[in-house]
Amino acid sequence: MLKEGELRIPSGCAISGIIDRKGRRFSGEEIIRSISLMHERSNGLGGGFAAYGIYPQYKDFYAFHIFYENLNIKMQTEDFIAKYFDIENAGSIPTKHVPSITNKPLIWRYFVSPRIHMLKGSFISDAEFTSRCVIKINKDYSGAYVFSSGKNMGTFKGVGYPEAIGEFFMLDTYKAYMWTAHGRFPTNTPGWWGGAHPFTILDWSVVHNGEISSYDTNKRFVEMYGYKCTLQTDTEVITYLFDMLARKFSIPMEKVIKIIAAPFWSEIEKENEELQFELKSMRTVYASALINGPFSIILGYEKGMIALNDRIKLRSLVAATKDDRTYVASEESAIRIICSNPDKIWFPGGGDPVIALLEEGQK
Amino acid sequence: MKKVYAFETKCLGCGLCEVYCRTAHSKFKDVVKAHNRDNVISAIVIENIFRQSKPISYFVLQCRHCLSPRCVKACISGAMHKDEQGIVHNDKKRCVGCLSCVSVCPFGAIKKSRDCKTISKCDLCVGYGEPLCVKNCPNDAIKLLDENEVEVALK
Amino acid sequence: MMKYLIIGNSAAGINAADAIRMNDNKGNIKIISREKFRAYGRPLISYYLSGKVSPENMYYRSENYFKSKNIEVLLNVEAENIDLKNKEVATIGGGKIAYDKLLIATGSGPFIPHIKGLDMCKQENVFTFLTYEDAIKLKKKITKKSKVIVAGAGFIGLKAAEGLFGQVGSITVVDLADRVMASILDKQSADIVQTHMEQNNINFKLKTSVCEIYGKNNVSTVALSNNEILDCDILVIAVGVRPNIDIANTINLKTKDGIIVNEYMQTSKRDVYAAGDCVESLDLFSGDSKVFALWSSASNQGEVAGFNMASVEMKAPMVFAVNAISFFGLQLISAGVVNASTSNNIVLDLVKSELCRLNILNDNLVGFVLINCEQRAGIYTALISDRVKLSELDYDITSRDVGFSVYSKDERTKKYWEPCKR
Amino acid sequence: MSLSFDIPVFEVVRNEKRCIQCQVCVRQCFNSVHSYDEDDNVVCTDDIKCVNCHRCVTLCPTRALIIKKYPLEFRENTNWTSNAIKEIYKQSQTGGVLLSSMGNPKAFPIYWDKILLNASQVTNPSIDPLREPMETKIMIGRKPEKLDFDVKGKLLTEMPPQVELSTPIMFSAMSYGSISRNAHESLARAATELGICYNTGEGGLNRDFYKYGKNTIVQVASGRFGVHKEYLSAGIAIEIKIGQGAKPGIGGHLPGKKVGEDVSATRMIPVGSDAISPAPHHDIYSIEDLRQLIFSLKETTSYKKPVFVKIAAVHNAAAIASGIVRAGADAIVVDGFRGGTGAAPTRVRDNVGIPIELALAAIDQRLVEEGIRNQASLIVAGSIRNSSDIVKAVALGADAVYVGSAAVIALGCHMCHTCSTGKCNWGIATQEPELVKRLNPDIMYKRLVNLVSAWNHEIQEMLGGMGINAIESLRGNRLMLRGIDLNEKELKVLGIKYAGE
Repeated sequence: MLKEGELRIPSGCAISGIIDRKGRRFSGEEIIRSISLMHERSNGLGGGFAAYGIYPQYKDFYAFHIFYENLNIKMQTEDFIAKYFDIENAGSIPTKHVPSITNKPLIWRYFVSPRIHMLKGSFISDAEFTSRCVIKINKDYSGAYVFSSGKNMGTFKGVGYPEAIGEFFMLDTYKAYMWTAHGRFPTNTPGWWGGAHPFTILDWSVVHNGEISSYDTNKRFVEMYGYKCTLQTDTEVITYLFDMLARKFSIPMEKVIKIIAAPFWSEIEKENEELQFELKSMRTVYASALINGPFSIILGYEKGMIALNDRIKLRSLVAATKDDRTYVASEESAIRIICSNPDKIWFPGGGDPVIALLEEGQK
Repeated sequence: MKKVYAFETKCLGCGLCEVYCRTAHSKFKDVVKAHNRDNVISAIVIENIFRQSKPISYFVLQCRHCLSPRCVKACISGAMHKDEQGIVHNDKKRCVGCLSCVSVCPFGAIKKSRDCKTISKCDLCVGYGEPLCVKNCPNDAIKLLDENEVEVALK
Repeated sequence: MMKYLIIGNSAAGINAADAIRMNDNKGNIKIISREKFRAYGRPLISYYLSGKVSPENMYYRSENYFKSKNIEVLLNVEAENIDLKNKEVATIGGGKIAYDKLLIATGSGPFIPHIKGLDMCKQENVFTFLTYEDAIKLKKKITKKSKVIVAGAGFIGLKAAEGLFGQVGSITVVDLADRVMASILDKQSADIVQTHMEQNNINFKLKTSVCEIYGKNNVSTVALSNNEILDCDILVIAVGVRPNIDIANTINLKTKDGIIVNEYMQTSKRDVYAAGDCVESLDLFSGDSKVFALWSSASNQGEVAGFNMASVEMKAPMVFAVNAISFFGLQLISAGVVNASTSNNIVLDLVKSELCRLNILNDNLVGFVLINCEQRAGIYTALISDRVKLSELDYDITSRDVGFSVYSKDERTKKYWEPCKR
Repeated sequence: MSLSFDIPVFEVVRNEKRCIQCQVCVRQCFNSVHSYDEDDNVVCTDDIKCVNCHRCVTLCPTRALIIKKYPLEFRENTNWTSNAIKEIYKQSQTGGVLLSSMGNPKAFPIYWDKILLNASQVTNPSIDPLREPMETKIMIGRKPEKLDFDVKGKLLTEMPPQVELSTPIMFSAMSYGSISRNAHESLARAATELGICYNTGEGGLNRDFYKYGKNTIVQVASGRFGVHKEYLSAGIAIEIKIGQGAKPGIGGHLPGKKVGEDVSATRMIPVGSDAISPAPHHDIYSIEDLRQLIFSLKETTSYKKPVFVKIAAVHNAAAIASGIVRAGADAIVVDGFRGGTGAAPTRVRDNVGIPIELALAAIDQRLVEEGIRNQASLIVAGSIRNSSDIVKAVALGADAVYVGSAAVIALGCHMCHTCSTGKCNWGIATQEPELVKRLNPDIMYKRLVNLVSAWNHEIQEMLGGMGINAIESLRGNRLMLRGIDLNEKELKVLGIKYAGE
């Protein structure tokens, strides 16, 4: 059977996210409770979490989380990493035995920074350099897979129900100001750890529920700009799109949203001339970045969290606020179980983002 | 009043209007029978417009239903008459085929019947709905228009 | 409310009544007729004679037509004289009918030549052929063996001959002229007509005339001026018509052969109009005033008179003869000048008895004769009546069969599209 | 030559029982196949003149006519087919190059028919275009590498000119001269009503049609007929025609007899003179020359008009296309070997060029690999027959398609392949006033509108089925395609998987 990345597998999902906009950190216990409530939305073939603010002591290093299939590939990959990065710290990620979790790969963590001389003479940023290296490993080092590469954040995922994955990685011991989670319902998969969600590149993480119908169009587009969609998953390409548009092209996030869930032409025509021209230009130039088909996503990045539905809201998404916290989830109950009395709860419209960012100076 | 108008720039001279005119006015409603078993003739004249003996254009001509029809004045039997709506009719029962109407029609739009006992002219297919020449013209060259539509068409 | 009185119940009178009603839907309109029949198509009498038209189809208007138009028709009423001062018409029998506007549309009657031995009052087998009554009487009298002499090879004489065909023993048409219908046909055309009629057993004695009639109460033989003696069971006198102007003479209207009218059909007396066969009209070509006995021009004049009587000004067009006739399936249309020395264009096909003769004078078509090729005759007629300059047409009318396409594109478009008032 | 070996190709069968001698066929056949015999009151036929255009059959009011293949056979021979023999008869009689019209009729594979589309089931919903918005609008033109915004979020990048199409369909280049004025008018009016574009072809643009400029693409071809500053500015875009799918490497020839006064004025050549377009542009012998022409045209029109470059689909089309993008074209047009023509040498039409499906896939792939696919639009042409062809083309990577043959078929073309004779009985490929009249633009433009609207509906249905509500999300979305009856190599070139994979 082909594994994730060798074929494209459609899947349904549950997603959930919590952020404390003041930057106060809290353990993974709440997010596990939230995602586990939506047990029926996943089928045990994938679960995962992204946590922001968990490595304050290493906040200036890129934290690589890597799955290895064997020691041999681990050695090869580490050679590569050592060549291009200074490794501040390395070790296996602590896990706990959970009966339902089987077939686990080697799971390693490295805190690294790009070697300065490698950057010299090239006009690329350290982030771009790091991103290229991550893509290279994932593309060329068969059996190794970097599944998290941001700073002061980490992704934890695997094959299993999300609550089991959370227990396996002992997420109750981590403290983050923002958590996102994903429970997966693939229709057909051998269950490869790398294929679980969230998908991340640098500090961009995406959890996604849906099956986008524009996948190949989006993929071909990002691949023109140096990305390589090794997983063939929606989440991967969505993450790359955000990374490319927001980081690489420096497009303001609110514009990125208007590209990814572009307004209909008929709506654009209702706007004033200047805005019309801007929206038209964005749709024209980034036509291939429009994500089509059903999706609800939670994008996490250093600044916070953005939840977004497709233009005609073909997937459920609920949002709520309580004090300094913002919650988003596939189902209202998944919010209420951890926040029984929100200040506000609403159903974002298709293409209307829920933007919950850290308040100024809280990073 | 609505009349049939033919557009010279559109007319192909194909003759289908005549075929359907004959059929409309035959006791047989089938095209083949109307032609092979009935000697009714069409009320349409198709003219060629020549340039150096080559037809370059065509137009069809039907009774114009004049305001003051000469044919009615000339009719010796009272068969030709103008009705309340302004449609000029020929009452075949009373027509004797003397061709007085033919002799004065300035459009040459009245034809004698094959047996010379009566004449044939456009009755706007009153009673058949849309005139069949209009309905069957393959190029929309024939139209049923009222005065206002004529104004529009001429612009 | 206006009182309109019309003397005469044929083409001119009825068209006048229609025109009055079109313009005055309240006025009182009366038509008086000395005939006992409802208005009928006078030229239909030969069709009646032959049996091609049944009595019920003789009528020019349907039975309830006049009622529906609120026009009163008085049959068997003959005007005797007119009181111009009191605006009254006295009728035979002592009636008086008041009018505000009077139309004299008395038509024409037969011209009876002086023939030795002719006594129309006594001789029961001598007929004229102008009225329905004439036709009914004639039809009653004929037998399968009758030897019929028709005096006059004009329109009426020939139609009478055709009407009698097949119902009598023999028919002989006598005329002083060298050809049939001399007034409207040239020799060549006349010969085609004559030949065609001869093929249908009509005999012709031309360049001669009936000069004596034998038989007191019944004509038995006639003598021709060429000394021929012919047996005769029926004699039809059809040598011509003349306007009925007796009533006009009672009030001293200006007359010549017919009543003189202006282009509004007004006579020399106030509020008295005249129209139809009883008036003189202006000849389109010569401008001369003369009598035209033409159904369509009577209708036209009646209409013009009607308009003017109803105080809507309208002018009568100048007149030229247009005749459409058929004999035994030979279709003939003749118009305008056919005999004058004009430039003629003749297309002749003797096998099919087809003839197309166009008489062109200067740049105008002035007359034509069409035999068996009359389909677009009206276009020629229009070229004559509109005095169209032939050089301005799209093609030479002598070069091919004429069509509406003869007009230049602009002219054609104008005629076709402009709300047509012709 | 006294003896002709000509054999009728078609047989006209007249049902005498149904023929009413109305002579509609006689009057309508410009090839004089039908004639009326007055003596016997019958309508006769001369089979050898029949081109099977169906005009008579269509207009016959009693359905008395059928056109059949002429039953005369040669002895069976799979190598020396009757066509091969007849062509030799013809060439040995005339000594000339064989000419043909319309597109390549040979039995080469039609890849559109070997590609199948996807639809959503369960895991994601299909979208009902009757209930939900379904966008088919696209923008043709050069796209900047990226958009820049200032700190306040205001757009800084200047946008190159774009052609906005309500649906990704345009009418192919067909010159006034090769097609009639009425055909041209129908295309122009339909394009205007539909919010798409038609293309002047290389015959210039009659001033009467300048009013349709917003929906007109003006072509500049090797003959440069009718090209002047006003013309270039009259349309919404300019197309440089390098090649044509039906006759790659060959110029064009409009016979003098088709150059009447109007055509002459429009083309700026004398009445009655042959209009010969050279095989190459004599100012383009290489890619850098093309760049110069592109930029002279842009200069002339103040950089307000996108410049398209049209090439025939030939073996190394991908590399050429890459060069064209780099030369500054706003859009590349690729015309496949089945593309139609008014007249082309038969051998060229039938043997030169490659299928558009393969060329398109190769070009799109190449441009993606080079990272320049988003810079220019890609338009394909060459026998797009229906809406599913369009959907497949877009999924293979096209931005839009040109339809030529389909458009003329909508106008009444019955594919008799005799455009070059100028005797088109349907008033399309002719300049005979009597024939031109037969194409009534009032009727025919509506047929074009109907066709494109119908296709647009079908495109929307198929998009919805795939769970897509904007056509740009289909472009290059080859995952939506699967091949059938294709070998490994073909699948590889097309960049698609086999059905079931």
